[in-house]
Amino acid sequence: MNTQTFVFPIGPQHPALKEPCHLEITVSGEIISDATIRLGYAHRGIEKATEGRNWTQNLYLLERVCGICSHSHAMTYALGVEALAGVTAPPRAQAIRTLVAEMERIHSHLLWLGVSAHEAGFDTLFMYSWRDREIIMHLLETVTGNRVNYSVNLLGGVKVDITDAMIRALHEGVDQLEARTTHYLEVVTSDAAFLQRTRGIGTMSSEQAFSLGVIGPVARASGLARDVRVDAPYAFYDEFPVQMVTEQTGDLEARFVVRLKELFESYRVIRELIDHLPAGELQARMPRRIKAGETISRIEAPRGELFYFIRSGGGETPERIKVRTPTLCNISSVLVTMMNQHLADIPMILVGVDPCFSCNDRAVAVNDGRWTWQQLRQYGIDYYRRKGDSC
Amino acid sequence: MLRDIVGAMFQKPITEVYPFERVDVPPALRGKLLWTAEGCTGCMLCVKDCPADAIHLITLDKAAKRFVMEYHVDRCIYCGQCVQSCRFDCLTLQQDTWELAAESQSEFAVWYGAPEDVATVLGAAPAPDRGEA
Amino acid sequence: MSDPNLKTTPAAAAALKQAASWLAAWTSTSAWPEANRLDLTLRVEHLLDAVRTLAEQRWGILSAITGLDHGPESGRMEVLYHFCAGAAVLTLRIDLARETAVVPSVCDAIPSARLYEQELRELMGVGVDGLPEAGRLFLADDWPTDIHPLRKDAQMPERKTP
Amino acid sequence: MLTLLAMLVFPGGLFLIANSVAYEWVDRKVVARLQNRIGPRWFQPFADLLKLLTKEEVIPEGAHVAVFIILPVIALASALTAALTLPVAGLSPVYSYPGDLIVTVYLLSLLTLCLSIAGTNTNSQYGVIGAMRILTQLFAYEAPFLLALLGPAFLTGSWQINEVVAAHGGQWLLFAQPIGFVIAVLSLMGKVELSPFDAPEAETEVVAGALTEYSGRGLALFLLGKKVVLLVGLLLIAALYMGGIANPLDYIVKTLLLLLIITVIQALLARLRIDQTVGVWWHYGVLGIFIQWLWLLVQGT
Repeated sequence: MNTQTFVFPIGPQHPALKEPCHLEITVSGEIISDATIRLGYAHRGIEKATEGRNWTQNLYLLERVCGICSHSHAMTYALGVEALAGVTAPPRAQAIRTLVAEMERIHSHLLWLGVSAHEAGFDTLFMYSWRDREIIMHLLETVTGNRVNYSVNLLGGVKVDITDAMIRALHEGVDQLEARTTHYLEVVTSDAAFLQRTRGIGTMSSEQAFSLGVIGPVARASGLARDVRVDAPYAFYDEFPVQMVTEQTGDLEARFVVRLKELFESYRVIRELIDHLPAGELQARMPRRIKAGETISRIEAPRGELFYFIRSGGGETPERIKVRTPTLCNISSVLVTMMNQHLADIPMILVGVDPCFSCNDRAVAVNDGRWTWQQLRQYGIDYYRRKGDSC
Repeated sequence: MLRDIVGAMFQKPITEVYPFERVDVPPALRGKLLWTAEGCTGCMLCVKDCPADAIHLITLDKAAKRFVMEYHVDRCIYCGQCVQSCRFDCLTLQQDTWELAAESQSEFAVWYGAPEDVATVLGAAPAPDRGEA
Repeated sequence: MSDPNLKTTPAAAAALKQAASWLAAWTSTSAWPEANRLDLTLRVEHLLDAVRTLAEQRWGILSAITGLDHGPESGRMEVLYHFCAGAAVLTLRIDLARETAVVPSVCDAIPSARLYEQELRELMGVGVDGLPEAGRLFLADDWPTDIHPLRKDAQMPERKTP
Repeated sequence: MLTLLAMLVFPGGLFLIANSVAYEWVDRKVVARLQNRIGPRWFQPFADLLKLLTKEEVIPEGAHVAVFIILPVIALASALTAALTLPVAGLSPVYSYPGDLIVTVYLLSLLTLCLSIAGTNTNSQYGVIGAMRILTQLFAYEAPFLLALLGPAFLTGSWQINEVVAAHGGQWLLFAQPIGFVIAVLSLMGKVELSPFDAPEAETEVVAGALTEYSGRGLALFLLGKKVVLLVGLLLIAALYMGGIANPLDYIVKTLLLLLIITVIQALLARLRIDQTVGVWWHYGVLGIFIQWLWLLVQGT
């Protein structure tokens, strides 16, 4: 292989990326020697937009920060606003929130399994894991009425109730999923061809993981015990505690194993929750104006700790909402673990942290103006002409 | 993986061939919004809380309870907040009406209310896309 | 000094008190706003010392940096450094004048702060001393350099329609 | 006149094209079924091809225009030419001559060379990396492929395909020379870049590899060329290792059987990194073929 280096662009549009980001990777032959990242392609101005909407509307706006962990965002926000207002949602509502959060984790981890199998060119595993993800998607639709953006939360409670028919469906679905997850865990730890692409690739030692400040399953795969569900139980996790799953090796295989083993915890928690669902109200009364104050709300989203800082000035709209998503913590670790790896491993390493760029970028589309097709086309032509001139 | 592959040869494909075969939708599904004038007091809570600016309530005569609701199917995000906000059960997201694609934007504007009231409103405001109620 | 009404766990309270004792020399005021939370207000020149101490003692992780604009009338803004260790959340509050808001970069002590600081600089318009200018991270390349969207008085540029 | 017809329409030319497109459908359908999906309807590959042919062809700036246009034509033409020496559809070869086995193998490799030149010509990083990988992979499988195909010929003392086939008299050589057969099939997969040897066009890394900048007609011809190479390769292996091809039924059954094997391997394995591909070939492939040849030499003497 030659030693000539050149810069290899990945993104903003690239088949390996399901969402836009831009990586510039310097390679010598097939080995990576440098990498930079540019985010912001999915920046929608959400943090700013929250300041112009009332507390209720923001619930739905923030739910749309991310399509996969939508419930996590809405739940973090709802818990935060309830803390500010001094309202506690009734136990049944908290239990249902926790239930949907765990279902969302299953959905997210299975989705990730498929995507990362696809990045490794293992399309059969991709198809199968997504086939089985349909089970949980169906259950989510049964429980909440939607496949994504479930809008389960209300300020002060939840909208949906769990019926006996749903409990039966959940039991059945979770049993199926558990059997399949056992199988996938076996595949990712024993399939020789796949292990060549995961074992010892993108390794992050626990020391590195600490200094890079990674969180969530990535941190746990490197032996760092960080899980908000365990550290600071919220919603119903103090009643139904989860066991933290950690691995020591810190390579891609460990990230597979951690995420899949977490699924078993989710199945267990879901079963316990639906068997011991507390009876009672679904919503506590919320004031329209939230009294002035500041709060921090943290939960464990599928990708790691989700951090909300909410400040109220006492009015109908928030004064400041700061969203720090898990991807922002984890993404910089990609650039470090990528060094001296093969070009072919970039997609796997990148996807290994389960990046979610729309989570990451959030916040600026302000003026509402519709563009016609002709205008868009003309804009594109002009843009590239300008670009061509400057080159 | 071999087990899966061999098994799949004897399995029906999992793909749903919508629209040729339809699967049942769950009872909790939230579809197109329906507004019934009965009971509406014009408190506007639904309009205030709508995160997508999808509904407008046009008051013709508050005392006589004559309202017209302008609903934008394309803006609606089917979150169900308006249904929760309404204290008089005037709003429902219909479980059975969810195939809402249309070929032009004008078809997405839906007017609810007594026919003569809707006619009044439409006559008064011919522009299809009004900024506010 | 902890409020007895707040349900702070003993472990978190101990961790927070420990951190507070390390930073006592630089702290101007402290408050326990919520369960498991401690806010320490510092002067900007002591920020680096405080962050370095926390990093050296490996007290939790820097979870987020929040910029808080109190509006043009008050002329003040705050930068909050949130450290999380288990259930405990320690917030270092830095009070700044709005027009001359500059904080030192904490990247030397905590390398992962780079993205947070870049976000703070781009969206809040708080200068970060010592952070290399490395292009835009979040905003578009043709976004005006003097508009920081998260400031309360930010005027959004007109969308260019061809 | 008849020969010309045979070359252009049946059994060469058009028939080959239609046949290879149909085989692509079989491949896609079977993979889909193995993955518990429905898969495309029968006309989908034809529709894809027609659509591509009607699309605008964009020539990137900085590329050599003539080379850019001519390469796909050469690739497809060489693949079609390779079929002339083979018993397509169970009929006797259109044009057979001593040493045609070697010529056929090299005509099949022309596609690979065209691809790599096309990749470097387009000035795109993806294309260049793709081309580099194609060539690296070529060096990995080409020698074992040639040796695996020469195995059956070696014992007969002739390098003319139909003589070799006739000399074995319908004997299934894949039982006598299993290693050679396996290596021939795997190298064919490497040649047409099928998973797990699809590193040169791994979409999650290098988009479409050498073909990234190709569109419209050029892309259609290249893709068609790959399909034809796959078909010709299947035919060649079936003729040499599976007891020759005597009639149309033989042709269909034997090539489809081979295609099925390839499809299952494709569905079963994750993509190998390019260094792993090379490693696998030089560790196991070359070693295997040497053992096979050693055995042949012992048998021959």
